[in-house]
Amino acid sequence: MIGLSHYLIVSAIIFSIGLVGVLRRRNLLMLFFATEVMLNAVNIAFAAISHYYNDLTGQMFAFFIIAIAASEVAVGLGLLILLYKKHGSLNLDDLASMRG
Amino acid sequence: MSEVKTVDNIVNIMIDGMEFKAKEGEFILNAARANDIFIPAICYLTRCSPTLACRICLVEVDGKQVYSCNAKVKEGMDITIDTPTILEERRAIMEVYDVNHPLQCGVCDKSGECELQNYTLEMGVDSQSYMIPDTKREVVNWSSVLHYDPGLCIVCERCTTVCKDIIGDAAITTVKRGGADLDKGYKATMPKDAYSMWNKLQKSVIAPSNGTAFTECSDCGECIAVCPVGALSSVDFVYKSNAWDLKKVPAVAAHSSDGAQIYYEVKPTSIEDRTQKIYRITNEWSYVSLDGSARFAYDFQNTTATQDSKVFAEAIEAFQKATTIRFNSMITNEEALMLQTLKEQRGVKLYNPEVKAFQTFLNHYQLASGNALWTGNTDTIMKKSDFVISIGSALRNDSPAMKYAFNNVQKLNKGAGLFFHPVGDTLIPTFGKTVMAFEHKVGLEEAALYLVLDLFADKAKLSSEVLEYIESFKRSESKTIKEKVVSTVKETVIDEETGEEKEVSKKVTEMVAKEITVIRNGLVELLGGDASTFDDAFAKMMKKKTTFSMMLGEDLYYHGKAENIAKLVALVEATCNIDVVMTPPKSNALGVALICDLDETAEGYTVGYNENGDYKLSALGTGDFDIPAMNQQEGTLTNINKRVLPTNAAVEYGGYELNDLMKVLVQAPELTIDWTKMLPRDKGFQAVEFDSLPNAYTNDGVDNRGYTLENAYIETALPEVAQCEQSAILEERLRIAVILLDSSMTLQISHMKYLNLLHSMPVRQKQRL
Amino acid sequence: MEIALVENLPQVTWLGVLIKAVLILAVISALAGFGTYVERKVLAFMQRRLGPMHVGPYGLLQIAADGIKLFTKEDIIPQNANKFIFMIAPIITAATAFIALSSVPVFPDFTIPEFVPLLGGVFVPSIASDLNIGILFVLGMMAAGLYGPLLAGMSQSNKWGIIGSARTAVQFLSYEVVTGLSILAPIMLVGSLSFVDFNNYQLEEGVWLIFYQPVAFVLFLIAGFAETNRTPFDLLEHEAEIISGYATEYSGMRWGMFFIGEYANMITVSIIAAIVFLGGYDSESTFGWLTIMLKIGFFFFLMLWVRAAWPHVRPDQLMWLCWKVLMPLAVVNILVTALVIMV
Amino acid sequence: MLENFLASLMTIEGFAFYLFSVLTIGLFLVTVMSKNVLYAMTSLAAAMVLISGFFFILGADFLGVVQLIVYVGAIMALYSFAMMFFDATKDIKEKNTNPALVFLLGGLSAVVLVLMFAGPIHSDAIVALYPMHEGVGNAQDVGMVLFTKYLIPFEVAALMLLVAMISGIILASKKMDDSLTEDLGVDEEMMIKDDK
Amino acid sequence: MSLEQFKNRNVGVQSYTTLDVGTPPKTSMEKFTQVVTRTFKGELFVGLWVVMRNMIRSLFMGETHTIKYPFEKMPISPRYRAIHDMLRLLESGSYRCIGCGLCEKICISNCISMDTRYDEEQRKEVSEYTINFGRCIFCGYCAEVCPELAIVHGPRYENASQQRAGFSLFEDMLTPIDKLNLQQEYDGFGAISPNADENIKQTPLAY
Repeated sequence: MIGLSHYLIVSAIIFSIGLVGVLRRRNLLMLFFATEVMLNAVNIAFAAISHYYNDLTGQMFAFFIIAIAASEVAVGLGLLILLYKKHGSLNLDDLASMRG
Repeated sequence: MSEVKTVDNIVNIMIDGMEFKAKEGEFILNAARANDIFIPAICYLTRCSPTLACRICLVEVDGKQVYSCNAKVKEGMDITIDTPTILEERRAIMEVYDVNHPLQCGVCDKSGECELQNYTLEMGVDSQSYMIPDTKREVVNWSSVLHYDPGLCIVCERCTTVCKDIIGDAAITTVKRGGADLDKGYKATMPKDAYSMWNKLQKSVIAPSNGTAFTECSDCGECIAVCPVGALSSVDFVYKSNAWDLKKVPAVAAHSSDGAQIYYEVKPTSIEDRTQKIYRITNEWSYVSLDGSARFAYDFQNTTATQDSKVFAEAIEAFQKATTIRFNSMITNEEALMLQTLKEQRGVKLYNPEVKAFQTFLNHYQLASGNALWTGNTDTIMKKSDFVISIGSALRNDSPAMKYAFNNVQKLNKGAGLFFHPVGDTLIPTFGKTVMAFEHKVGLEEAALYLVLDLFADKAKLSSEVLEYIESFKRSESKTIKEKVVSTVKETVIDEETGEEKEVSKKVTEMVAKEITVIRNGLVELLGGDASTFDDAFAKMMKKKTTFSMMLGEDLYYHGKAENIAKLVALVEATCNIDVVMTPPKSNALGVALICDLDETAEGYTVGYNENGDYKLSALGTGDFDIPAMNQQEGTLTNINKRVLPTNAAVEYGGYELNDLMKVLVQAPELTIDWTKMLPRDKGFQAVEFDSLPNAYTNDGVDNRGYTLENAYIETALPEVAQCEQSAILEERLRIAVILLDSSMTLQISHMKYLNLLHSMPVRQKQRL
Repeated sequence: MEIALVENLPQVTWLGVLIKAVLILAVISALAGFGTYVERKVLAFMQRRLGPMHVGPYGLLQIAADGIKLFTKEDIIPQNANKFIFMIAPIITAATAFIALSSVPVFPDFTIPEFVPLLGGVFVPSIASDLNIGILFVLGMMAAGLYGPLLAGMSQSNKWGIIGSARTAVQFLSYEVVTGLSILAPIMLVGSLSFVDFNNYQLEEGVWLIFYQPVAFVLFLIAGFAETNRTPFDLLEHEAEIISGYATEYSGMRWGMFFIGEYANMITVSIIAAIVFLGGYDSESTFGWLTIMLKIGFFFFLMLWVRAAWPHVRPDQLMWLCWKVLMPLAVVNILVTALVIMV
Repeated sequence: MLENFLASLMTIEGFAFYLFSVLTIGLFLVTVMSKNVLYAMTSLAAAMVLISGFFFILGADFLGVVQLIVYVGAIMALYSFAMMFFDATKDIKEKNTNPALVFLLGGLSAVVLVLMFAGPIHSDAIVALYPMHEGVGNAQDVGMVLFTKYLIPFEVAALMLLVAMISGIILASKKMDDSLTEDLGVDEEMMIKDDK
Repeated sequence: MSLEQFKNRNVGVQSYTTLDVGTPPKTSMEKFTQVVTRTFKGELFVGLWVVMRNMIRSLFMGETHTIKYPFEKMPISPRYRAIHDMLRLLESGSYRCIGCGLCEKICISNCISMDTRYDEEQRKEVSEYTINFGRCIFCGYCAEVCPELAIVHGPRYENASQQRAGFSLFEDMLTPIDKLNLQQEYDGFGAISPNADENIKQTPLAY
C-alpha cells in the first residue's frame, strides 16, 4: 500500500528539483517556474498529510498556497514585463545593475 | 578590257515631271525601275525580250501611247505613267484578267504573293463589266516537278519567254485552247488593248512545245519562279503552305560554282514536329536564274547529328593522329581556311585532287598572263557580249549558268557562238542561227584554242613561232565550183580582178564546173568541222559583233597538257579582244584553290572531310562524325564571278561543327563566321565581318552580294606556248575520271545534283553519253 | 441525498465504465464529424444554398470523404516551429474535450440486455466517472483545454498564430469566470456539483431550472459560445483578421483534431446546458433518452443558427462584454439567488 | 521492499501513484532543466494537471479541481500570456558557473527537508484539528471548514488577491501604450550610457 | 431602366437613401444601455428569424439559388465565344475548311496551326489542324476572317483537360458526322453579315 512516506518522498524530490531550479536558473521567468514547482511540492505534502491524518487543515493550507501563488503571479508577471521593457532581457546577470 | 569598250551613253529623260538619267538603248520600263519608279507590268521579264502580252505597261511618251517594255529611251523623252485613258485601259485589262479567273485565293499557293491579286487591287477593280462562258481546263503535271493549273493561268507568257530566252530549252509554248468567242459587242465598247489582249487570252493556253503531255527540258523550274499567278508550281509544293507562312533565308545555291542567289523558304515541318523544314527555293528571278539542282535539290541537310562528347573526343584524336586531310570543294571558305590553318600549324597534308588540278591550272595561267584570276564574268556576258566561245565544258551539265549566258547572248544580244566539246549537243545549235558547235575528239582543246587565236588574234602581237604553227595547218586545195554565187564570193575575197570574172562567170554558169584553189583551215577539220563551209558561216557570224567572250570548262583543268592550255588561254587574252571566264569545277573550287595549299598525294592516316578516309566526317550522317550540310551553316562561298557570297543556315543543326574541333586543336575564334575576316588578303579576299556582308540585288539588277575578289595584275611577257597534241588523249581523261570516282563521297554529296540532271536530260542525250 | 444515490446504484464495474468510455469516444467522434456535415447543411440552407450534395445521398458521405482527406493529407510542420509542442497541441485539445465528457452523463444509466453475448447484463453508468464535483471537473478540463490553441499558436512561429494564442488566453480566461459564476447560482439551488443531482432535482421539482435561473442560463449560454470559440466569439481563428489564428500552420489530421475538439466541446456545452437548465434526461426511460437528445440537438442547432445570423464582435467588445456586463450580472444573479435561498 | 512495490503497483491507487510520481518528477525536471521556455511552461502545466491527479487519489477532489481551474487554467495561462511578450521560440542562454554545487545543495536541502517533515510525523504527536466526515463530500467538508474556521484567512487571501490584481494591472499597464518594437526607450538609454 | 434611359441619366444627381444610424455610444453607460436595449428589443432575434425564414424557404419550398452545375447549366448567350466548332458542309458532310490559313495568319496569340496537302481529288485538304487553347484568347478573329464559315465559336466553355494535347484536337472541334443534322447554323460571331449577299454581288473581289 502507498503510505504517507511515499508521498512525502515524492514531495521532497519535487521540492529539491524546484530548489535546484531556483539555484541554477538565471532567467527570471524560469525562476518563477521553479518557485511554482516548489509550491506544488509543498501542496502535495499538505494534501497527503491531510489525507492520512484525516485532517482538513492540510487542504486548507494548500488552498491558501494556491491563492498566494495566484497573487504572486499577478504581481510577479507585472514586474517581469516592466523589467523586460526596461532592460530587454530577463537574465538575472544582466539585471545586476546595482552591483558596483 | 570589256569595261573600256562598253561605256554606256547616258541620256536624260523626264518621268512624271522629274528628271532622270538612263542608259541609251534601255527600255523605258527598265530605266524607270532602275530609278525606283513603278510602272505596272505583268508579262515583262527583265533579261528577256518583251512579249507584249499584258499591255498594262502602257505609258504616254510625248503625247503618244507606247508600251514601256518595248520602247527604248531617247534623249529628252517626256514620259507620263498615268493618264486617265491609260488608267481606264489598265483597269479594263485587269477586269479582263479577272473574268473567269477562279476566286480560289483561299487555297491558291500564290495567294499573298500573287501579282494578279496585287494589280487587281492596285487598279482598284471592284466590279466586273465583262463576261464569257468558261472552258474546262484540266490540271496537269508536265513533269515530275512542274504542276500546271490552266484554270489559274493568265497566259502572260512569262514562262515561255524565260524558257526560250534564258534557259534555252524552249520546252513550253502557247497553244490554242478553243475558248468561246468574244461577244463582238465588246469590240466597240471596251478599250482597244484590253479587247485584243482578251481575244488572245481567251484562245490560248500554255503546253509543252514538243506536242506531248510532258515537257522535254532540264527541269530548272524557272517557269515556276516567274509565274505571276498560281498556275505553275512545283509538284512538291502544291497546297503545302501559304506564302506568308514561309520565312526566307537568303543563301547561295550549294551545288554548282555559279553561286546563284537563292532563298531557302522555311517553316516548321508539321504540327507535331516544330523543327524547320525547307519547303521550296525561290530566287530573285528578275536577276538570276537557277538550275534544277539549285531549285529542287535542297533537301540534303544532316538531320541525325547530335552532340556526343565521346564521339567528339574520338574526332579530336583522329585529327591529332592525321597526316592527311582529304576533302572536296563543297565547303565554305571558312572551312577551307580552317583546314589550311590545320596544315600550317599541325603540318597535315591537304588532299583534294579535283581542286588541285584547277589550282595548278590557275597558277600556270597567272604566271603566263599576269592576272591572278580570269577577267570576265557571266553578268557582263549576258548583258553586253554578242559573241561567245565555249571550250572544254558540256555546258548543259557542267555549268547551267554558262549555258543560260550562252543562250541569252544569242537571244537578246543577237549574238553568235562557238561551242567546242567532245560530246555533241543537239540543243545548243538551236539557241540561234549563228551558233556553231564543234564535236571534236577528246583532248583536242588545245587545237580549239589555236583556232580561236587564228580567228580572233591580232596577228601582229603573236610570235612568229605561233604564227607559223597556225599557218602550218592551212593548206591550199583545189575545189570544183558548182555554184556561181559561191565562186564569185570567193573571187572577191581572194582576187582583185573578180569583178570582171564575175560577169563572165555569170554568163557561163551552167556550162562549166571549174576547179579553183582555196585555202582550207586544217584546224577546223581537226576539230571535226567542215572546213569548206566554215569560212562563209564564220563571216556571217562576225557581222556587227563587237564584244567577245570565252567560257572555259573543267575539261581543260584535267587535261594532260593543262599547263600549255593555261598559257594558250593567257595568250588568247593578251592578243585577242576576248573576255575569258573559267568555270570552277565544283561548288567552291575557286575558294578552296585560293585559300588552301594543296598537296599532290595523300599518305598515312587520312581524315576524310566529306570524303572517304580512315576517319570520316560526313554531312550525310553516314560518317564517324557529323558535320553540318551546306544548308545548315553560315559562311561564304566564292563563285564563278569571283564574288565572295554569304550564305545562311536554313535548317537547324544539332551537332558539332568543324570550328568546335578547331577550338580544341588550334587557337580558334568562337564562331565559324569569325573566320570570314581572316580569309587571306593576298589572294584578293577582304577583311570584312560576315554579318556586314551585303546580300541583295539593286533594282536595276546589279549583283550586290558579298564582295568581288581583287584581281591583281602583274605585267608579263607573252607566254611561250607549245604545239598541240593532235592524237586523242582518251587515256588521260580516263585517269581523271578514275580519280573522281575514287572520291566516292563527292558523288554522294553531289548525288542529288547528278540525279537531277540525269533525270532531266533528254533521252537522246542520255543515249549518246 | 448523495448517500441515497450512491446506495441505490447497481454495481459499477470496470467493464461498464470501459463500455461507456468507448461509447463516448466513438459516438462523439462520429458526432463531431456529423456535426460538420450538419453545420454545412444548415448554413447552406440558411443562405438558400444546398450544401454538400455530391458524395453519397444528399452529401451524407461527405464526412467520410473529408475524413479520408484529413487522414491522407500531408502533415506539414513549419521549419522554425517547436516541433514537439506543435505536434502535441491538437492532441491536447481533443484529449481535454473527451476527458471533460467523461464526467458528463451523456446517456442515462442502462443495463445491457441479457441476450447480448459477452457483455450481457453489464451495467453501463450514465457517467464514465461520477465525480462528486462533476461540474467543476468539466469546467476544469475545459480550462485545461485552452492549452491546445495556446501552445499551437505559440509553437508555430507565425505571427497570426501568436495573435491567435494571445486571444485564446484572454478569451478563455475571461469567460471561464463568467461560466463559473453563472453556473454557481444553479449549484447553490441544487446544492450539489453532480450532474445526476441536477437531473434528479429538476425531476423532483418538476420545473426546469431555466425558469428559476433565466439570467444564469443566458449568461452560461453566452459564455459557452465563447468557451467553444463559436460565432460571434470565434476570434481565435477569425479568418478576416488573423488568417486562421492558432490553426494557421496546421494541416491534415492535426487540424482535424482541433476540429473534433471544438465539436466535442460544443456537444459538452450543449449537454451541460441541457442537463443543468433544461431538465436533463428527465427519466431513465427511452423517452428520457429522446428528450435529452432533442435538447442537445437544439443547443447544437442554436450554435449553427447563431453563426448564420450574427456577425463577429471585436476583441475589445468581447472583453468589455465579459468584464463590464456579464460578470457583474452574474455576481448580481448569485447575490439575488443567495438572498432568495436565505429568505 | 521490491515485493511491496510490486504489490502496490497491482492496486489501482498504487499504480496511479507511481505513474503520476514518475511523470510529475520527470516533467518538473524538464521544467527546471530545459533551455526552451515553451518546453518549461508546457511541462510545468502538464505536471500541474498530474498533481491534481495526486489530489484526486488522496480524496481531495475539490482541491484537485481548484488545482485544475486555478493553477492550470489561470496561473499557467497567465504565465504563457506573459511569455508572449518575449520570444518563446528562442532558447534562453544561461551561464552556470558551478552545476555540481547546485545539485549538491539541492540534494542536501531535500534530505534536510525530509528529516524535518518526517520528524514530527513519526513522533505521532499530531492530532487532527478538523477531522473529515465520513460520507460527506469533500467539497462540502472543505466549504464548511473554510467558511467557518478559516473565514478570516480566507477573507485576507481574497483581499490579497484583489491587491495583487490591482497591482498587476497597474504594473503591467503603465506603459501599455508604448510599443515594444518601436520603443526607443531602451536604445536611447543605452546610447546615453554609451555617451557617458 | 432602358438602355437609352440609362445612358441619358443625369449622373450628377444621386438618388441614394441615407439611413440614420445614430451616434455611436461614448460613455460606458451609453454602451451599457445600448446592449440592454438591443438585448431586450430583440434585434438579435430579428437576425435569427431572417436566416430561419430563409432556411424554411429553402428546405420546404425548394427556393434554393444553387444550380447543380455539372448536371445543370445556365443558359448562355448565343453570341458567347467559347471553344471553336469546326463545321461541315450540310450536303456532303465534308469539311468546310479549305485550309486557306487565314485564321492561322490573323491569330493574334499565334495559337492556330495547320498542315495542308494536295489530296486525291486535287483539292487542298487540311491534314491536321490545331488550336492551342492554352494560348487562345478567344478574340474571335479566326471566326471573323474565315471565308467559308468553317470555324465558329461554339458554346462549349468547359475546356479543362488533364493533358495539354487534349485541348486542341481537330476531331473534338469538328461536328461529328452522325450529328450533322444537329449542326447549328450559327448566327453569332463569324457568321455572314446580313447584307453579305448584296456585297458579294457588287464586289466579288472585295469579299
